[in-house]
Amino acid sequence: MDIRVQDGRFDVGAELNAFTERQTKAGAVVSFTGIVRDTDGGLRHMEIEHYPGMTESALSDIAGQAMQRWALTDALVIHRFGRLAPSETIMMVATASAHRADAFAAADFLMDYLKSRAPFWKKEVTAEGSDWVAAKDSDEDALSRWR
Amino acid sequence: MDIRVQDGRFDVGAELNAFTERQTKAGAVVSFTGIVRDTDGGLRHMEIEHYPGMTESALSDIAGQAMQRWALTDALVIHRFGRLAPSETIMMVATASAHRADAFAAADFLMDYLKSRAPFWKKEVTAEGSDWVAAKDSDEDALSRWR
Amino acid sequence: MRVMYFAWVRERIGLPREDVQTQAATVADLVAELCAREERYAAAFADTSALRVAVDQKLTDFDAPLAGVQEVAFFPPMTGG
Amino acid sequence: MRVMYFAWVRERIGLPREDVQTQAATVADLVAELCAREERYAAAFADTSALRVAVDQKLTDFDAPLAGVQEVAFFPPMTGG
Repeated sequence: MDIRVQDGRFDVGAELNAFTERQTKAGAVVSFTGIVRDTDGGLRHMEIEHYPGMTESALSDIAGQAMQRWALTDALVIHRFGRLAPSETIMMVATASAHRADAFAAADFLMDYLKSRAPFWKKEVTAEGSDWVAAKDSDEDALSRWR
Repeated sequence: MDIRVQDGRFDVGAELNAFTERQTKAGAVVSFTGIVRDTDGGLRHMEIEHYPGMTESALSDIAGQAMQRWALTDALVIHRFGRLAPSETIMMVATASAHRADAFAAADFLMDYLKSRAPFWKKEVTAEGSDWVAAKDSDEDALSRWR
Repeated sequence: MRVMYFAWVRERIGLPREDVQTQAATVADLVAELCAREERYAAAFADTSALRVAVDQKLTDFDAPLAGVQEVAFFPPMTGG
Repeated sequence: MRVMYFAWVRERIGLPREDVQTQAATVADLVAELCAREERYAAAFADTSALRVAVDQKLTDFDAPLAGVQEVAFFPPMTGG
Protein backbone atom coordinates (compact mmCIF):
# COMPACT_ATOMS: atom_id res chain seq x y z
CA MET A 1 0.00 0.00 0.00
CA ASP A 2 1.41 3.35 -1.05
CA ILE A 3 -0.32 6.57 0.10
CA ARG A 4 1.09 9.97 -0.82
CA VAL A 5 -0.23 13.47 -0.13
CA GLN A 6 1.87 16.15 -1.80
CA ASP A 7 1.80 19.61 -3.31
CA GLY A 8 4.15 18.75 -6.18
CA ARG A 9 3.12 17.41 -9.56
CA PHE A 10 3.53 13.75 -10.41
CA ASP A 11 3.62 11.71 -13.61
CA VAL A 12 0.58 9.40 -13.71
CA GLY A 13 2.02 7.19 -16.45
CA ALA A 14 5.35 6.75 -14.67
CA GLU A 15 3.58 6.03 -11.35
CA LEU A 16 1.26 3.51 -13.01
CA ASN A 17 4.20 1.74 -14.68
CA ALA A 18 6.18 1.61 -11.42
CA PHE A 19 3.13 0.31 -9.52
CA THR A 20 2.47 -2.34 -12.17
CA GLU A 21 6.10 -3.49 -12.21
CA ARG A 22 5.97 -4.08 -8.44
CA GLN A 23 3.06 -6.55 -8.85
CA THR A 24 4.27 -10.09 -9.43
CA LYS A 25 0.95 -11.84 -8.77
CA ALA A 26 -1.47 -9.46 -10.49
CA GLY A 27 -3.10 -9.97 -13.87
CA ALA A 28 -5.23 -6.83 -13.69
CA VAL A 29 -4.41 -3.24 -12.82
CA VAL A 30 -7.03 -0.46 -12.76
CA SER A 31 -6.20 3.23 -12.44
CA PHE A 32 -8.24 6.36 -11.97
CA THR A 33 -6.93 9.86 -12.69
CA GLY A 34 -8.69 13.03 -11.55
CA ILE A 35 -7.99 16.15 -13.63
CA VAL A 36 -8.78 19.84 -12.99
CA ARG A 37 -11.67 20.51 -15.35
CA ASP A 38 -12.54 23.98 -16.54
CA THR A 39 -16.29 23.49 -16.84
CA ASP A 40 -17.26 27.02 -17.90
CA GLY A 41 -14.03 28.22 -19.49
CA GLY A 42 -13.41 30.77 -16.73
CA LEU A 43 -11.32 28.79 -14.25
CA ARG A 44 -7.97 30.39 -13.38
CA HIS A 45 -6.88 27.77 -10.94
CA MET A 46 -8.03 25.46 -8.20
CA GLU A 47 -6.87 25.56 -4.59
CA ILE A 48 -6.98 22.32 -2.64
CA GLU A 49 -6.87 22.52 1.15
CA HIS A 50 -6.41 19.46 3.31
CA TYR A 51 -6.02 18.41 6.95
CA PRO A 52 -2.41 17.25 7.36
CA GLY A 53 -2.22 14.15 9.51
CA MET A 54 -5.85 13.22 9.21
CA THR A 55 -5.59 13.11 5.39
CA GLU A 56 -2.91 10.44 5.44
CA SER A 57 -4.68 8.36 8.11
CA ALA A 58 -8.07 8.63 6.33
CA LEU A 59 -6.53 7.55 3.01
CA SER A 60 -4.66 4.66 4.67
CA ASP A 61 -7.85 3.56 6.38
CA ILE A 62 -9.85 3.64 3.10
CA ALA A 63 -7.11 1.79 1.20
CA GLY A 64 -6.84 -0.75 4.04
CA GLN A 65 -10.58 -1.40 3.83
CA ALA A 66 -10.24 -1.98 0.07
CA MET A 67 -7.35 -4.41 0.62
CA GLN A 68 -9.45 -6.39 3.14
CA ARG A 69 -12.59 -6.40 1.08
CA TRP A 70 -11.14 -7.48 -2.27
CA ALA A 71 -8.29 -9.79 -3.25
CA LEU A 72 -5.83 -7.01 -4.07
CA THR A 73 -2.10 -7.44 -4.33
CA ASP A 74 -1.61 -3.69 -3.79
CA ALA A 75 -3.20 -0.24 -3.84
CA LEU A 76 -1.79 3.22 -4.59
CA VAL A 77 -3.25 6.64 -3.77
CA ILE A 78 -1.56 9.94 -4.66
CA HIS A 79 -3.45 13.20 -3.94
CA ARG A 80 -2.17 16.72 -4.41
CA PHE A 81 -2.99 19.86 -2.44
CA GLY A 82 -2.26 23.55 -3.05
CA ARG A 83 -2.70 25.44 -6.31
CA LEU A 84 -3.51 23.50 -9.51
CA ALA A 85 -4.02 24.89 -13.01
CA PRO A 86 -6.72 23.61 -15.43
CA SER A 87 -5.80 20.22 -16.95
CA GLU A 88 -3.33 19.42 -14.17
CA THR A 89 -3.68 16.06 -12.44
CA ILE A 90 -5.29 16.28 -8.99
CA MET A 91 -4.95 12.71 -7.89
CA MET A 92 -4.74 9.06 -8.91
CA VAL A 93 -5.57 5.68 -7.47
CA ALA A 94 -4.42 2.30 -8.74
CA THR A 95 -5.41 -1.20 -7.69
CA ALA A 96 -3.89 -4.56 -8.65
CA SER A 97 -5.44 -8.00 -8.43
CA ALA A 98 -5.34 -11.46 -9.96
CA HIS A 99 -8.82 -10.76 -11.37
CA ARG A 100 -10.28 -7.74 -13.11
CA ALA A 101 -13.56 -7.64 -11.15
CA ASP A 102 -11.68 -7.09 -7.87
CA ALA A 103 -9.39 -4.43 -9.33
CA PHE A 104 -12.37 -2.51 -10.80
CA ALA A 105 -14.57 -2.73 -7.70
CA ALA A 106 -11.75 -1.70 -5.36
CA ALA A 107 -10.75 1.34 -7.46
CA ASP A 108 -14.39 2.42 -7.70
CA PHE A 109 -14.79 1.99 -3.91
CA LEU A 110 -11.56 3.90 -3.19
CA MET A 111 -12.76 6.83 -5.30
CA ASP A 112 -16.21 6.94 -3.69
CA TYR A 113 -14.79 6.92 -0.17
CA LEU A 114 -11.89 9.24 -0.91
CA LYS A 115 -14.33 11.73 -2.44
CA SER A 116 -16.53 12.01 0.66
CA ARG A 117 -14.37 10.80 3.55
CA ALA A 118 -10.85 12.12 3.00
CA PRO A 119 -10.39 15.69 4.31
CA PHE A 120 -9.79 17.64 1.10
CA TRP A 121 -11.65 20.79 0.05
CA LYS A 122 -11.56 22.35 -3.40
CA LYS A 123 -11.89 26.04 -4.16
CA GLU A 124 -12.31 27.33 -7.70
CA VAL A 125 -10.74 30.69 -8.54
CA THR A 126 -12.17 32.56 -11.56
CA ALA A 127 -11.97 36.16 -12.81
CA GLU A 128 -15.13 36.86 -10.79
CA GLY A 129 -13.76 35.61 -7.50
CA SER A 130 -13.49 32.30 -5.72
CA ASP A 131 -15.92 29.65 -4.51
CA TRP A 132 -15.64 26.51 -2.46
CA VAL A 133 -16.85 23.50 -4.45
CA ALA A 134 -20.02 22.16 -2.82
CA ALA A 135 -20.22 18.47 -2.00
CA LYS A 136 -22.78 16.66 -4.16
CA ASP A 137 -25.58 14.58 -2.68
CA SER A 138 -24.81 12.04 -5.40
CA ASP A 139 -21.30 11.57 -3.95
CA GLU A 140 -22.70 10.86 -0.49
CA ASP A 141 -25.35 8.57 -2.02
CA ALA A 142 -22.65 6.64 -3.91
CA LEU A 143 -21.35 5.29 -0.58
CA SER A 144 -24.55 3.30 -0.07
CA ARG A 145 -23.41 1.02 -2.92
CA TRP A 146 -20.74 -0.43 -0.63
CA ARG A 147 -22.73 -1.21 2.52
CA MET B 1 -11.66 6.53 -30.36
CA ASP B 2 -8.33 4.81 -30.79
CA ILE B 3 -8.21 1.03 -31.44
CA ARG B 4 -4.92 -0.77 -31.99
CA VAL B 5 -4.16 -4.46 -32.49
CA GLN B 6 -0.43 -5.14 -32.64
CA ASP B 7 2.26 -7.72 -31.94
CA GLY B 8 4.76 -5.20 -30.57
CA ARG B 9 5.07 -4.12 -26.96
CA PHE B 10 3.70 -0.78 -25.82
CA ASP B 11 4.27 1.48 -22.82
CA VAL B 12 1.03 1.65 -20.78
CA GLY B 13 2.13 4.73 -18.83
CA ALA B 14 3.13 6.66 -21.95
CA GLU B 15 -0.12 5.65 -23.70
CA LEU B 16 -2.21 6.67 -20.69
CA ASN B 17 -0.44 10.05 -20.48
CA ALA B 18 -0.87 10.71 -24.21
CA PHE B 19 -4.56 9.71 -24.04
CA THR B 20 -5.14 11.94 -20.99
CA GLU B 21 -3.41 14.93 -22.61
CA ARG B 22 -5.74 14.67 -25.61
CA GLN B 23 -8.83 15.08 -23.35
CA THR B 24 -9.73 18.74 -22.85
CA LYS B 25 -13.21 18.15 -21.40
CA ALA B 26 -12.56 15.18 -19.14
CA GLY B 27 -12.17 15.28 -15.36
CA ALA B 28 -11.91 11.51 -14.98
CA VAL B 29 -9.78 8.91 -16.76
CA VAL B 30 -9.96 5.18 -15.96
CA SER B 31 -7.49 2.62 -17.29
CA PHE B 32 -7.30 -1.14 -17.20
CA THR B 33 -4.11 -3.11 -17.87
CA GLY B 34 -4.05 -6.87 -18.46
CA ILE B 35 -0.78 -8.63 -17.64
CA VAL B 36 0.46 -12.16 -18.40
CA ARG B 37 0.15 -13.91 -15.07
CA ASP B 38 2.17 -16.99 -14.22
CA THR B 39 -0.38 -18.68 -11.96
CA ASP B 40 1.50 -21.88 -11.18
CA GLY B 41 5.07 -20.76 -11.72
CA GLY B 42 5.50 -22.96 -14.79
CA LEU B 43 4.50 -20.62 -17.61
CA ARG B 44 7.12 -20.18 -20.32
CA HIS B 45 5.11 -17.88 -22.49
CA MET B 46 1.66 -17.13 -23.80
CA GLU B 47 0.60 -17.20 -27.45
CA ILE B 48 -2.28 -14.97 -28.47
CA GLU B 49 -4.03 -15.76 -31.74
CA HIS B 50 -6.56 -13.39 -33.27
CA TYR B 51 -8.75 -12.96 -36.36
CA PRO B 52 -7.29 -10.07 -38.35
CA GLY B 53 -10.00 -7.82 -39.70
CA MET B 54 -12.74 -9.07 -37.42
CA THR B 55 -10.67 -8.16 -34.34
CA GLU B 56 -10.46 -4.49 -35.29
CA SER B 57 -14.14 -4.27 -36.24
CA ALA B 58 -15.29 -6.08 -33.07
CA LEU B 59 -13.19 -3.77 -30.87
CA SER B 60 -14.45 -0.67 -32.73
CA ASP B 61 -18.01 -1.88 -32.34
CA ILE B 62 -17.59 -2.48 -28.58
CA ALA B 63 -15.88 0.89 -28.06
CA GLY B 64 -18.59 2.60 -30.13
CA GLN B 65 -21.27 1.05 -27.93
CA ALA B 66 -19.46 2.36 -24.83
CA MET B 67 -19.23 5.86 -26.37
CA GLN B 68 -22.98 5.83 -27.05
CA ARG B 69 -23.99 4.42 -23.72
CA TRP B 70 -21.94 6.70 -21.45
CA ALA B 71 -20.89 10.34 -21.69
CA LEU B 72 -17.32 9.63 -22.73
CA THR B 73 -14.98 12.12 -24.35
CA ASP B 74 -12.84 9.27 -25.71
CA ALA B 75 -11.91 5.60 -25.46
CA LEU B 76 -8.67 3.73 -26.15
CA VAL B 77 -8.09 0.00 -26.70
CA ILE B 78 -4.69 -1.57 -27.39
CA HIS B 79 -4.44 -5.38 -27.59
CA ARG B 80 -1.40 -7.43 -28.47
CA PHE B 81 -1.16 -10.76 -30.24
CA GLY B 82 1.70 -13.23 -30.76
CA ARG B 83 4.15 -14.44 -28.12
CA LEU B 84 4.17 -12.78 -24.67
CA ALA B 85 6.41 -13.57 -21.70
CA PRO B 86 5.16 -13.64 -18.07
CA SER B 87 4.64 -10.12 -16.68
CA GLU B 88 4.36 -8.57 -20.14
CA THR B 89 1.37 -6.35 -20.81
CA ILE B 90 -1.32 -8.03 -22.94
CA MET B 91 -3.67 -5.13 -23.41
CA MET B 92 -5.06 -1.91 -22.02
CA VAL B 93 -8.24 0.11 -22.23
CA ALA B 94 -8.75 3.72 -21.15
CA THR B 95 -11.91 5.81 -20.93
CA ALA B 96 -12.32 9.54 -20.30
CA SER B 97 -15.39 11.42 -19.10
CA ALA B 98 -16.47 14.53 -17.25
CA HIS B 99 -17.62 12.25 -14.42
CA ARG B 100 -15.98 9.30 -12.73
CA ALA B 101 -19.05 7.03 -12.72
CA ASP B 102 -19.21 7.07 -16.54
CA ALA B 103 -15.48 6.47 -16.94
CA PHE B 104 -15.58 3.50 -14.51
CA ALA B 105 -18.72 1.89 -15.96
CA ALA B 106 -17.50 2.24 -19.56
CA ALA B 107 -14.07 0.72 -18.82
CA ASP B 108 -15.71 -2.17 -16.95
CA PHE B 109 -18.14 -2.71 -19.86
CA LEU B 110 -15.34 -2.57 -22.45
CA MET B 111 -13.39 -5.23 -20.57
CA ASP B 112 -16.39 -7.54 -20.17
CA TYR B 113 -17.27 -7.36 -23.87
CA LEU B 114 -13.71 -7.46 -25.12
CA LYS B 115 -13.11 -10.58 -23.03
CA SER B 116 -15.96 -12.60 -24.54
CA ARG B 117 -16.73 -10.91 -27.88
CA ALA B 118 -13.41 -9.89 -29.45
CA PRO B 119 -11.76 -12.76 -31.40
CA PHE B 120 -8.64 -13.44 -29.36
CA TRP B 121 -7.54 -16.84 -28.06
CA LYS B 122 -4.84 -17.44 -25.48
CA LYS B 123 -2.58 -20.47 -25.31
CA GLU B 124 -0.32 -21.14 -22.34
CA VAL B 125 3.00 -22.82 -23.02
CA THR B 126 4.68 -24.61 -20.09
CA ALA B 127 7.47 -27.18 -19.78
CA GLU B 128 4.78 -29.89 -19.96
CA GLY B 129 3.27 -28.67 -23.22
CA SER B 130 0.68 -26.16 -24.26
CA ASP B 131 -2.99 -25.60 -23.57
CA TRP B 132 -5.62 -23.26 -24.89
CA VAL B 133 -7.07 -21.17 -22.08
CA ALA B 134 -10.73 -22.13 -21.59
CA ALA B 135 -13.34 -19.40 -21.53
CA LYS B 136 -14.91 -19.01 -18.10
CA ASP B 137 -18.65 -19.17 -17.53
CA SER B 138 -18.18 -16.19 -15.21
CA ASP B 139 -16.94 -14.10 -18.14
CA GLU B 140 -20.01 -14.92 -20.20
CA ASP B 141 -22.23 -14.30 -17.16
CA ALA B 142 -20.60 -10.89 -16.63
CA LEU B 143 -22.22 -9.65 -19.85
CA SER B 144 -25.68 -9.92 -18.29
CA ARG B 145 -24.78 -6.93 -16.09
CA TRP B 146 -25.02 -4.66 -19.13
CA ARG B 147 -28.36 -5.73 -20.61
CA MET C 1 -16.53 -19.37 -49.81
CA ARG C 2 -13.57 -18.87 -47.55
CA VAL C 3 -13.73 -20.97 -44.38
CA MET C 4 -11.41 -20.08 -41.49
CA TYR C 5 -10.45 -21.93 -38.33
CA PHE C 6 -8.88 -20.52 -35.17
CA ALA C 7 -7.24 -21.81 -31.98
CA TRP C 8 -7.86 -25.51 -31.27
CA VAL C 9 -10.35 -25.79 -34.17
CA ARG C 10 -7.49 -24.81 -36.52
CA GLU C 11 -5.17 -27.32 -34.82
CA ARG C 12 -7.67 -30.21 -35.03
CA ILE C 13 -8.54 -29.57 -38.65
CA GLY C 14 -4.90 -28.90 -39.45
CA LEU C 15 -5.23 -25.74 -41.50
CA PRO C 16 -6.07 -22.09 -40.87
CA ARG C 17 -8.28 -21.53 -43.92
CA GLU C 18 -9.56 -23.11 -47.10
CA ASP C 19 -11.82 -22.33 -50.01
CA VAL C 20 -14.95 -24.47 -50.00
CA GLN C 21 -17.38 -24.97 -52.88
CA THR C 22 -20.76 -25.45 -51.25
CA GLN C 23 -24.48 -25.02 -51.76
CA ALA C 24 -25.09 -25.22 -48.00
CA ALA C 25 -28.01 -23.00 -47.01
CA THR C 26 -26.94 -22.44 -43.41
CA VAL C 27 -23.86 -22.66 -41.21
CA ALA C 28 -25.21 -25.91 -39.74
CA ASP C 29 -25.51 -27.39 -43.26
CA LEU C 30 -21.91 -26.39 -43.99
CA VAL C 31 -20.76 -28.04 -40.76
CA ALA C 32 -22.60 -31.24 -41.75
CA GLU C 33 -20.91 -31.20 -45.18
CA LEU C 34 -17.46 -30.71 -43.62
CA CYS C 35 -18.03 -33.46 -41.04
CA ALA C 36 -18.98 -35.89 -43.80
CA ARG C 37 -15.64 -35.23 -45.55
CA GLU C 38 -13.04 -36.44 -43.06
CA GLU C 39 -12.66 -37.57 -39.48
CA ARG C 40 -10.62 -34.48 -38.46
CA TYR C 41 -13.59 -32.25 -39.30
CA ALA C 42 -15.99 -34.51 -37.42
CA ALA C 43 -13.63 -34.34 -34.42
CA ALA C 44 -13.40 -30.56 -34.53
CA PHE C 45 -17.16 -30.11 -34.87
CA ALA C 46 -18.20 -32.92 -32.48
CA ASP C 47 -19.70 -30.47 -29.99
CA THR C 48 -20.85 -27.29 -31.71
CA SER C 49 -22.08 -25.91 -28.35
CA ALA C 50 -18.37 -25.50 -27.54
CA LEU C 51 -17.86 -23.49 -30.75
CA ARG C 52 -18.61 -20.01 -32.00
CA VAL C 53 -19.16 -18.96 -35.60
CA ALA C 54 -18.67 -15.67 -37.43
CA VAL C 55 -20.17 -14.98 -40.85
CA ASP C 56 -18.46 -12.21 -42.81
CA GLN C 57 -16.63 -11.31 -39.58
CA LYS C 58 -19.76 -10.91 -37.45
CA LEU C 59 -20.59 -13.31 -34.61
CA THR C 60 -23.76 -15.25 -35.36
CA ASP C 61 -25.51 -18.60 -34.80
CA PHE C 62 -25.25 -21.97 -36.47
CA ASP C 63 -28.63 -21.45 -38.14
CA ALA C 64 -27.42 -18.30 -39.94
CA PRO C 65 -28.05 -18.37 -43.74
CA LEU C 66 -25.07 -18.48 -46.11
CA ALA C 67 -26.55 -16.84 -49.23
CA GLY C 68 -24.11 -14.23 -50.54
CA VAL C 69 -21.61 -14.90 -47.77
CA GLN C 70 -17.85 -14.57 -48.47
CA GLU C 71 -16.29 -15.81 -45.26
CA VAL C 72 -17.25 -18.16 -42.44
CA ALA C 73 -15.04 -18.67 -39.38
CA PHE C 74 -15.18 -21.32 -36.64
CA PHE C 75 -13.46 -20.99 -33.28
CA PRO C 76 -13.79 -21.72 -29.56
CA PRO C 77 -15.23 -19.09 -27.17
CA MET C 78 -12.93 -16.07 -27.09
CA THR C 79 -10.42 -15.50 -24.32
CA GLY C 80 -9.10 -11.99 -24.88
CA GLY C 81 -8.36 -9.26 -22.36
CA MET D 1 -7.72 21.57 23.42
CA ARG D 2 -6.66 22.44 19.89
CA VAL D 3 -9.60 23.49 17.66
CA MET D 4 -9.07 23.58 13.89
CA TYR D 5 -11.12 25.06 11.06
CA PHE D 6 -10.93 24.26 7.36
CA ALA D 7 -12.24 25.67 4.06
CA TRP D 8 -15.09 28.20 4.46
CA VAL D 9 -15.36 27.51 8.19
CA ARG D 10 -11.77 28.72 8.53
CA GLU D 11 -12.54 31.74 6.35
CA ARG D 12 -15.66 32.74 8.31
CA ILE D 13 -14.01 32.35 11.69
CA GLY D 14 -10.87 34.01 10.38
CA LEU D 15 -8.25 31.64 11.71
CA PRO D 16 -7.06 28.08 10.99
CA ARG D 17 -6.62 26.93 14.58
CA GLU D 18 -6.69 28.05 18.19
CA ASP D 19 -6.22 26.64 21.66
CA VAL D 20 -9.47 26.62 23.62
CA GLN D 21 -9.83 26.14 27.38
CA THR D 22 -13.13 24.35 27.84
CA GLN D 23 -15.04 22.00 30.11
CA ALA D 24 -17.50 21.17 27.28
CA ALA D 25 -18.65 17.56 27.58
CA THR D 26 -19.48 17.08 23.89
CA VAL D 27 -18.73 18.62 20.49
CA ALA D 28 -22.19 20.23 20.53
CA ASP D 29 -21.40 21.85 23.90
CA LEU D 30 -18.13 23.19 22.50
CA VAL D 31 -19.98 24.62 19.47
CA ALA D 32 -22.48 26.35 21.82
CA GLU D 33 -19.58 27.87 23.81
CA LEU D 34 -17.87 29.14 20.66
CA CYS D 35 -21.11 30.57 19.23
CA ALA D 36 -21.67 32.52 22.50
CA ARG D 37 -18.25 34.13 22.13
CA GLU D 38 -18.51 36.15 18.92
CA GLU D 39 -20.74 36.65 15.91
CA ARG D 40 -18.23 35.12 13.45
CA TYR D 41 -18.47 31.80 15.32
CA ALA D 42 -22.26 31.96 15.37
CA ALA D 43 -22.18 32.64 11.59
CA ALA D 44 -19.84 29.73 10.90
CA PHE D 45 -21.84 27.28 13.05
CA ALA D 46 -25.33 28.57 12.07
CA ASP D 47 -26.20 25.29 10.32
CA THR D 48 -24.28 22.36 11.77
CA SER D 49 -26.05 19.99 9.36
CA ALA D 50 -23.81 21.60 6.70
CA LEU D 51 -20.70 20.84 8.77
CA ARG D 52 -18.59 17.82 9.61
CA VAL D 53 -16.50 17.28 12.72
CA ALA D 54 -13.39 15.23 13.43
CA VAL D 55 -12.24 14.42 16.96
CA ASP D 56 -8.56 13.49 17.24
CA GLN D 57 -8.54 13.25 13.42
CA LYS D 58 -11.43 10.78 13.19
CA LEU D 59 -14.77 11.75 11.64
CA THR D 60 -17.52 11.67 14.25
CA ASP D 61 -20.83 13.28 15.25
CA PHE D 62 -21.69 16.44 17.14
CA ASP D 63 -22.74 14.41 20.17
CA ALA D 64 -19.25 12.87 20.51
CA PRO D 65 -17.75 13.23 24.03
CA LEU D 66 -14.65 15.39 24.50
CA ALA D 67 -13.11 13.78 27.61
CA GLY D 68 -9.37 13.27 27.00
CA VAL D 69 -9.54 14.74 23.48
CA GLN D 70 -6.56 16.70 22.10
CA GLU D 71 -7.88 18.05 18.81
CA VAL D 72 -11.30 18.92 17.36
CA ALA D 73 -11.72 20.05 13.73
CA PHE D 74 -14.70 21.61 11.97
CA PHE D 75 -15.14 21.73 8.20
CA PRO D 76 -17.68 21.48 5.37
CA PRO D 77 -18.36 18.14 3.63
CA MET D 78 -15.22 16.98 1.85
CA THR D 79 -14.70 17.43 -1.88
CA GLY D 80 -11.56 15.45 -2.68
CA GLY D 81 -10.85 13.23 -5.64
